[in-house]
Amino acid sequence: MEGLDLDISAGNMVLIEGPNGSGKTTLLRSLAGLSRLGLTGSIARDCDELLYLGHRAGIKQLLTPRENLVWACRSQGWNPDTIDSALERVGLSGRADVLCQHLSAGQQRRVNLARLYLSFEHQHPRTLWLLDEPFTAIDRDGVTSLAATMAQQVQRGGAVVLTSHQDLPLDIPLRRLVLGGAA
Amino acid sequence: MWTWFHKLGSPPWMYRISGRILAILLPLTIAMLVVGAVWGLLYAPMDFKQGNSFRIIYFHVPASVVALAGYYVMAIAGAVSLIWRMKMAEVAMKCAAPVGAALTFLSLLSGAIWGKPTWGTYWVWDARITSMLILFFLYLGVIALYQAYENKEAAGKACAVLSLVGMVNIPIIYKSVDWWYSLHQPATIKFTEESTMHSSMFQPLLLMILAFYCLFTCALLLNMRSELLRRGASTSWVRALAGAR
Amino acid sequence: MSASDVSVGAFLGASLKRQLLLAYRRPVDTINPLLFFLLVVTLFPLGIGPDPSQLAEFAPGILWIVALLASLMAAEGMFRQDYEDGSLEQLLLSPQPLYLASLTYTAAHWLVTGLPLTLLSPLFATMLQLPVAALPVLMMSMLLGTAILSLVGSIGAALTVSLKRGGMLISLIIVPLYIPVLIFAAGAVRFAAGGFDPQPQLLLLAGMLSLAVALAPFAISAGLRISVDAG
Amino acid sequence: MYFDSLQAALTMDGHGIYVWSVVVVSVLVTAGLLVLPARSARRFIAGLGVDEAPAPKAAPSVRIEEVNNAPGS
Repeated sequence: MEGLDLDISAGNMVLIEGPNGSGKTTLLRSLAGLSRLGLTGSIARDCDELLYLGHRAGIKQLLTPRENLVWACRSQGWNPDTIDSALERVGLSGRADVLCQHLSAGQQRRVNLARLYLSFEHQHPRTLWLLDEPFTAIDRDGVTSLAATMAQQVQRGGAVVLTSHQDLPLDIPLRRLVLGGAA
Repeated sequence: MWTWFHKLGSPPWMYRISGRILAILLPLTIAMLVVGAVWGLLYAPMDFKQGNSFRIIYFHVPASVVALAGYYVMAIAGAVSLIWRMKMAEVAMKCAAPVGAALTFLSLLSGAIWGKPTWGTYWVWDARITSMLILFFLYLGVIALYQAYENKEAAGKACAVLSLVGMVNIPIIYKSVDWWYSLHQPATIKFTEESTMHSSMFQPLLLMILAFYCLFTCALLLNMRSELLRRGASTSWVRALAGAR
Repeated sequence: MSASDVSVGAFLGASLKRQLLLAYRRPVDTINPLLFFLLVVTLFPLGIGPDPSQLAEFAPGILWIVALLASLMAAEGMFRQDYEDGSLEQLLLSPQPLYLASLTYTAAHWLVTGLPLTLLSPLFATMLQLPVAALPVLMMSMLLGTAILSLVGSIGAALTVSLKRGGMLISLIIVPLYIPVLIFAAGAVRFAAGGFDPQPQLLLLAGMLSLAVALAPFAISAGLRISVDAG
Repeated sequence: MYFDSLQAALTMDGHGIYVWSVVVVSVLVTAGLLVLPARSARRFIAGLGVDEAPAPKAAPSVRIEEVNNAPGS
């Protein structure tokens, strides 16, 4: 991938599309600052909060959703008071204290997703959400509530960059970034 | 000054400059090695305590000294590549490792051979030789780590960190081995104790040490040139070289 | 303490609690090094012979060599789990200082591996006929030494976590850095067993520990960033 | 010369075998250090001249297609 000049500002919702292997995940990880190798040029990021939801759920199997989210809050410097409502939003309030290893893959992804609602409820305007295929393994009304949350966060001044194969049920301005395959 | 520092980073410039340096330094190094060896082997007087086997120090001591210095060169190049993200420093670090390892190996082998006539066994747990063995492991660690990473840029950074950690530890290792050695072994023949050496024995040793430093530099530059070519295979300046040749 | 200090302290506390909770729920990580220690210690009398005086003479060296190997084994898988499930990425993305987080992770690792070794070392020592007078010094040297081994071990773990066959490589990288600890720690125990004053060695170990606590986290953080980046 | 004959220089009254084996090893290592990289560089350049320029592998191109499906964005 060469010659990419991308400027994402507050209030932007960017959808990255493209066949597998076209570098979507690498781009997201570069924006998050996780991968700098083989990168010529520069990435500047000016936001107060960064949330990156990757393919890997980033949760510990031997901890319960609540314990995972307590640590997630602490790692962002928040105090963990909104965990229950976040779990509520992803429909896991019933299973808050079950070890994640006993949850299904879909439920584990939703634990990861709950971190997005934590960030949303933390109501910090200048946030950058980097979401890698956030809609996979989520049921229909989960998708709509997630899309609505993203829309609200963008209107509030945050920025969202996501990759997805599905089309988004969104009515707000959307910037599409199409990564061509090996053209 | 800053442009010089920046120019140092460009492979074609570095390739040309190293070519000119080598044209002068390489013959000089070989001359010094030959003169120093002949002087030390054939003209220096015999050591009355150890006999002629002492002449091995004309190869063992320079190799040990430069092998240790080589590690510091590698670590500093690594630090420069980490801090200023300079590709050339990473190339220097990567190329310094095998050269340093080879000299450490030479130091170990010559030390072992020296042990036979002096102490009757090939392997002597002498402080200096033991420290050299550990230095050899440090070198191998860096080389192995570099090979283990597929992504060579990550390999360079990881090796820079490892060589810096190694550099901090080397004085600690040397002092602890000295303490360990002095505890178990009353200092009989301290191998590298040059204090009692007569000047006519000592001068060839200085020349050989200088020659080995130049050898290290030449080998490093040659290694870097080959690495620069390999990395720049698809670039224009390398293709021009191929065309011109 | 300003607000951010409170949040850093809370984060470090939460990380320590999380690591210990994980260790509690996966006791095999704690028991393995101890079993390894017991297993290898029993090999020495079988190899050297049961004669107490001979064993006693080698006991300081044996105990410390086995402790070194046990902590090397424990260090290998230190970040592996976090790396594979993606929580290492989240740690790197967190605004909290990675230097302190690495220190906390290593401290938790030491509490799970080094401390149990220290507490059980008198048991292994008596199996090797180490004079009782040397036991307190043994424990003191273990307390200091295993902490250094954990810190240095986690540097190796951080640098090799993204590599598929990191096992052999980590020992090549770390064992040379373990050697000063082995020399002074085993030396301290040998001095104590021989009735000499082991204090200089113990003080040197303490010195090395403070150096390791101060500098190792830099290397650990750099190693983790490189490994996640390369992964 | 310290030794009165070539023969004495070779035997060095008993220690010659050790001294000269170190010399041989040193020569081998020095030669290795200087010759190997130089030769690999020469071979690399020769190799370049023969095969034609390898076609640069097609990097996935980035087409930035700004689709704004709502006014005023």
